[in-house]
Amino acid sequence: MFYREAGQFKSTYPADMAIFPLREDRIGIAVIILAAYSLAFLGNAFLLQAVMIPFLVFSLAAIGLNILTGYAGLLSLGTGAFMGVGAYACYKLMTAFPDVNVIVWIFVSGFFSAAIGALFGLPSLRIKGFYLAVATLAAQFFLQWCFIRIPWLVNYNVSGALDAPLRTLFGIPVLGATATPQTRYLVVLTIVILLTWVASNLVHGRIGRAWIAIRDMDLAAELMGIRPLQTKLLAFAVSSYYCGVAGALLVFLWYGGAEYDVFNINQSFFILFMVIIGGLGSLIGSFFGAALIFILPIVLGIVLPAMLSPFGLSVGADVIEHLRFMIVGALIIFFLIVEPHGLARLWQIGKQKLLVWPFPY
Amino acid sequence: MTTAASSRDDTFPKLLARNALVRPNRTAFRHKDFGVWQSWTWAEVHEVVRAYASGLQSLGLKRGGKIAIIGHNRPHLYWTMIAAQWIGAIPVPVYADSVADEMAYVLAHAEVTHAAVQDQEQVDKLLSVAERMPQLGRILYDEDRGLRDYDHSRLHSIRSVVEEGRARLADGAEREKLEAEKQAGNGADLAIILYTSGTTGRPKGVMLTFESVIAAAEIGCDFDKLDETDEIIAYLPIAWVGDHIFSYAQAILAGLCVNCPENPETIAEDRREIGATYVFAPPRIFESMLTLTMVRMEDAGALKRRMFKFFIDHANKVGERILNRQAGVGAWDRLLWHVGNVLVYAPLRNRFGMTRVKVGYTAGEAIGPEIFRFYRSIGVNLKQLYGQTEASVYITMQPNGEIRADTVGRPAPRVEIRIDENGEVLYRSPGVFVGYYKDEDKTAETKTPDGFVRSGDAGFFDETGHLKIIDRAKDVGKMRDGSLFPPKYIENKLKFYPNIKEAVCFGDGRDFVGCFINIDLVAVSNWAERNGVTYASYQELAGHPLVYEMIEKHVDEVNRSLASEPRMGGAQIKRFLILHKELDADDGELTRTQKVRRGFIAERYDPLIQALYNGSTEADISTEVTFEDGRKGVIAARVKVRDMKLYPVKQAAPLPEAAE
Amino acid sequence: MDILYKVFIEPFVFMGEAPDLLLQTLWEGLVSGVLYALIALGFVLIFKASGVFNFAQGIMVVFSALILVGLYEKGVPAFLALILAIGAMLLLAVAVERVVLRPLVNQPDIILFMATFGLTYFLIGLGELIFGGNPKEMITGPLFLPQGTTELEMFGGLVRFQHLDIAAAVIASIMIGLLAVFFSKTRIGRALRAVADSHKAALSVGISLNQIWVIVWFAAGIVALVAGIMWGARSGVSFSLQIIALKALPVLILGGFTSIPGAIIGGLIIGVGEKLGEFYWGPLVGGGIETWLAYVIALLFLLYRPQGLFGEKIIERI
Amino acid sequence: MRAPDNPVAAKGDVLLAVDNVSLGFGGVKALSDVSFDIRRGEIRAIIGPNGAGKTSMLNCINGFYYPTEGRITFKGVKRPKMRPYEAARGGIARTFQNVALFKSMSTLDNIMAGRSLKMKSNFFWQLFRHGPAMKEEVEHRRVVEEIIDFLEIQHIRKIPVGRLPYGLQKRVELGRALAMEPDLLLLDEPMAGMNLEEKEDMSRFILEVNQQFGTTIALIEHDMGVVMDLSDRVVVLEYGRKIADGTPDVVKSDQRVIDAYLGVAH
Repeated sequence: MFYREAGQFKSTYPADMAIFPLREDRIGIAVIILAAYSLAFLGNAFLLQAVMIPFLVFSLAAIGLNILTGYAGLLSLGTGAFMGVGAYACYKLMTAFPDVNVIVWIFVSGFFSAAIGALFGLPSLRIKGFYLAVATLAAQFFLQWCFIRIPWLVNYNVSGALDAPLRTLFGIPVLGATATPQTRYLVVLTIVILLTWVASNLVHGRIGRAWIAIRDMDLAAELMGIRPLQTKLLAFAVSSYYCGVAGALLVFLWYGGAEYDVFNINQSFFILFMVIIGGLGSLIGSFFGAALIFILPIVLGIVLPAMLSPFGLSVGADVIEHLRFMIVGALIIFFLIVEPHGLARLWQIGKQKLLVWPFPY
Repeated sequence: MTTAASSRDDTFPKLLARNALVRPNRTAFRHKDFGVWQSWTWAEVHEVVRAYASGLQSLGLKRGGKIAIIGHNRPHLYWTMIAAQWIGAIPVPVYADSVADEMAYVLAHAEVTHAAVQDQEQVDKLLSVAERMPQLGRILYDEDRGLRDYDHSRLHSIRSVVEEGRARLADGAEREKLEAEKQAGNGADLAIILYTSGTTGRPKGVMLTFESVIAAAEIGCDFDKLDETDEIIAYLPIAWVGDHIFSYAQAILAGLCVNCPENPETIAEDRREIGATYVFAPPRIFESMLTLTMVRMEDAGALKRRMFKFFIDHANKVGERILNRQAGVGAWDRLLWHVGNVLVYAPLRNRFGMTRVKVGYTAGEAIGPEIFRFYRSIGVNLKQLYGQTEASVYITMQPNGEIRADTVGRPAPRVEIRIDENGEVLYRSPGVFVGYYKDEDKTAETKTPDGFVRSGDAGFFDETGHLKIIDRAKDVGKMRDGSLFPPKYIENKLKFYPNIKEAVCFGDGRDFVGCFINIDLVAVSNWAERNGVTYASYQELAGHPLVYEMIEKHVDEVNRSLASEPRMGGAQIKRFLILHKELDADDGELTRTQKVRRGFIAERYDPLIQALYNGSTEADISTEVTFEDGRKGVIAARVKVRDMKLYPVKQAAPLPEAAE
Repeated sequence: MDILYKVFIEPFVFMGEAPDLLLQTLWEGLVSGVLYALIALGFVLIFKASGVFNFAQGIMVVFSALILVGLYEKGVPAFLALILAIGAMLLLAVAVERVVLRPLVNQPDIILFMATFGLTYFLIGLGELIFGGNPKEMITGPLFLPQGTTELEMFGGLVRFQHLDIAAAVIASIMIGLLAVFFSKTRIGRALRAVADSHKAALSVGISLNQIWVIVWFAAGIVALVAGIMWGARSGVSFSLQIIALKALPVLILGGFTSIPGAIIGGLIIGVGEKLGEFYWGPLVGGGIETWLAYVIALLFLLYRPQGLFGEKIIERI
Repeated sequence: MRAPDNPVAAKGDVLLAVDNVSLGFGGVKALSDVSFDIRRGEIRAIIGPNGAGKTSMLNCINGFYYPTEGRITFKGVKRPKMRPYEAARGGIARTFQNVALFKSMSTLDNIMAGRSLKMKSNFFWQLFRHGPAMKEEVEHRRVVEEIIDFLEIQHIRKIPVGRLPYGLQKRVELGRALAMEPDLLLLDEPMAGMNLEEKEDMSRFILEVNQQFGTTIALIEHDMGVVMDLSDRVVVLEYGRKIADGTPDVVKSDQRVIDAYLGVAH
């Protein structure tokens, strides 16, 4: 309906291969980014701290997993652990070299999880599907065990937990107790936008095609000269990089400190839900999935008591918690039935509808 | 106005040189090739064409020589025209889909010595009939695909010819010589020979001078204020005069940009991508777009369908008046139209690729009034025009604010029209042709001594001074009482009803008009379903009393409209019947292009004709038919005849003689 | 050198020096292996018959045990509670078939897999909502599960055999035997095997696919209940059992997703390997390796034999 | 599209030789003692009844299977055991009996994926999709567009191949194989399931590929008319053994072939 693609012709290949070839889409993206930045100044601390920051962090992790599972077709249940590697690496780096800006270390910490991810990706050459998923569980449990058992990782901190020391960017605290939600939000937002742009570049280029080729028809891909091991390992590495950065952001810019337990297997499942519900093989879907899976329980936490209280039902926090589990579980099934390709597909259909409006197809 | 050619720029090569000077960096041509729109600026085109002209010279093309141009709309084929004109040669575009035999006739008749063609397919065609065209020497081709292993002693790729020309032009003297060649041309020279695909007989070569083509182009450009910011998509045959005027003459004159689609299968998409500002399409394209729209909307959800219907109905009510900037549209209606514009009209225009359309034309055949109105009501400035090859297109046009579905408009600027006693339209304008190539007799037949051209069409001016074309002049018969009988005119009126697929009228030399009607199975069966009419076969449906009733209403409306028109009232339909079978090309009742063969039908269904005119209420008929698998069989039926009420004829208005 | 000695020599020396401890470890490994095998069997049943990788199998173990214990705590007699728990499993099977499987038929495997995730969450929420989140004690006496310990003097030491473990091993073995008989001797069992090969074949036996799904999910539910009782009796009924249930995954990998003997042998290997690893090598790295050792064993094994112990060799065709 | 490194050398120069190749799966013998050669620039057909081992033969040639006995010599070098992608790097491309396209990708991306071998820009630039990465992308897009033009599939350029009719999918698959600019092109039943018109188009494309680019082609096809028209030489397999080898005319009149194949199937 809003599209006026008539007259938007392309006379060069770069223009034709642009990620958003239509003007309307470019405007839309610009508006969304602008709105996201202005939220830093309009939204209150609760919104930024409890909703937006975690939403962005999870989106980033979901993009990471989506690269692996959605684009390259490799199922992983070790996301939580790869996030943990990033967080621990970041902690070690910034405490060992406190003079280097923490933003640098956040980006660098991703490389550590990329390396670990690639290592655990090695079996993917020989094993596929659910077998591979179980293999990644090995990574999950082994790494989690490392987080507990290697006190060096937390600088022999007696509590065994990670904490966020005070770190500044341009003199403004971005880490530690004095960093405002607003600052942290802006940092997270910028990092997420940047990395999303990079991910979109990757998946739209030679590498993305190789991933999708391996996913869609691995034998044919190999017979066309795409090297399966390299391609899959690269997917593991890139995916883990994103998860690692997300892990670092999660601990230091959201929680402000955490124990090993945040990187447990439930975190892995949580991210996997986001990817599936959001849509496999779609970057925008990762955001949708994160929004739904993360924000939904928050909303339910607010809505459920309000809904139940008029009936005089006992609404202890635990009951709410249990109901939330049930509803999230049921919704996952519901979404899978209604749209197995995820929210991204709905979004795509919606966009297509607008494009061909008023025609139905 | 920039479009007016100065006295010096009286040929296209000169105009091209002017464009290269005045607007060197504006895009002149685009061609979707290899996935993107390759573009050339006027300066680039000028450079290529100049080199090409020189290359053509080196291949022996001389002043006065002829070069055939065969293929779809490709920049290089258009450039061949200018390059040839540059050195005083005459381009002869030929329909790309003609069979080798037709091509051989045209090329031999035009005595072409060179041919520039699109691809291997055309090369093969030419080579297959080479012995019939002894003068044809060189063949140039645009796409080298598949031609690698051909004997290249007389084959050249256009690009290599351009290269050759470039090499020659490195020499300053050669450049000057070529410049002199360009200057040697003048407006009175023959610019082009366009062969009309005559419905009968061999094609005739219409000779047009630069003066006439440029004059015609000016008429169009000035009328719709075209300029260099306009975009046109060139997809109609380059051998057709319309394309030559719109995509060639006007493009060069106004400096607008010509866009060539990728291939015939991608036209719809390419049209949308470009979003042309100046479009031309025959009625069938508008018709099929509308049909597709309606069919697709059938599949839309109920709510959307209702909304669509509501706004389309609203547009029907006020859209045209809003487009025409007429007064008398209420504020509420206006607001509603603008809401509809956001929800329906603008998106629709976008899907049609008409978002940026400044003016669109349809011509060639009559367009259904409701189709025409539909496009105008959703805000597409669609107009009709009446033109002919012999006039370099323009005879009548519709000025803004006077656009109606049922007329072809007023005489175009600088065109004089008169109508002779048989109703035939004659015209005179600066755009008229010199004559038919090598056919003095035909020329004399068509052109009157005082310079008027017989259009071959019958028509009349209505009370507002707009011309209405009713039929080919030779097809317009006279009834026994002397009143005109224009069969196609009546048939078209009938066929505008979706329920009527074909109509065949009789009346020449008879007392009254009788008519066979073919129902449209899709539309009528749809109607039957909605109205609970059950039927087992086409035959049963066609003979159903309710169907007769419905068709009777349509015929009655046609009669009423005929009665209200000058000189048409005598041709009201007195009796009609609905045929029990569909007219079919396989049975020889239609031509392969789906035109009715009136004579054949009259013979074949003689018993029915008898019944129409002897007053009986029904008649038996059995006809041999060919089934789809080729088997033959006989179907028999009893067909009913209906009598119609005739309306009193309105007094004919005095004919306005040659307006302007 | 020292580390090599500690890894490759010392544990074996220790084994030789104290065979009683070795036997004790082996026995404990065997028992948990049997229980792993039982949980894995649940997976295999469902995967074989419907191609669904049922992630909820673990939670079904907890959920069924919770119902049993929860009902008992509310005063329902033990055996009635047992029957009701079985009934609940049947209900669950029917519900899953109607609400989850039927609408998702013909979807890619990963979608069905994810749906069982949803099911997991739903069951966790439901279980906790009804019975609360606190760990519970499994009823043993009223179900005639033996208590106590027999200590046998062997190899110069005492080896302890808990009666409950013996019972667990016996019951699990009986259960496995029953399933084997069910699969090979009964009409439904044969249909189930047929469905694994071809859905059409199953239809020709005269059982609809939907019925088969209900049956396998019910069977898997009963297997889960038995596993829940046994495991619950050993370490209490709580949702942390779910993690233990995940151990069935490496078992599956070892045994192959579709092989019943594979599940049994895989279970034993994992169970024993894990206990031996923890006891003899665990201290070298600070202990706690039980959480991941099974997966690593499975992973290393997979690299050698990607189709599992009993899986058929995959010949890739194009 | 550029011609491969060795354009039409005289037909007769052996590009690939199969010597006494046998292939077995467990107890089943798919091929036994098959020998033939493929010469540069020719169109070589491999025919035979169902289960004759034709596809197995192709699979051996492009490294998907390794012969249990015998050897395959490609470009004068004995083929070691190799991964299929190495065979691809060596200049062998193929299409598949049951179209093996990347379903979710567009026609354009599928053929672009066929250029993977030739794309070298480094990871760093890929991150930004600018500079050398974009330059390379454009360069290869140009080649791919030539293939699209060649195969006359402009109108489906941006449509996901999963939505295309079968005949067009086959054409896209040919395009993807061509994108590799192979020395040897293996076509596994390129015309299976096509109507007459599609078959004619496909035959034309195969011939043009062979003539324009000098690509050597080995094809499996069931339509005898097509095989006889297209190929320079034909090898006939039955139950994994070679029963005839020669020009179409020779093969057509071979009694064993008539008995084994033509007589039964047609």
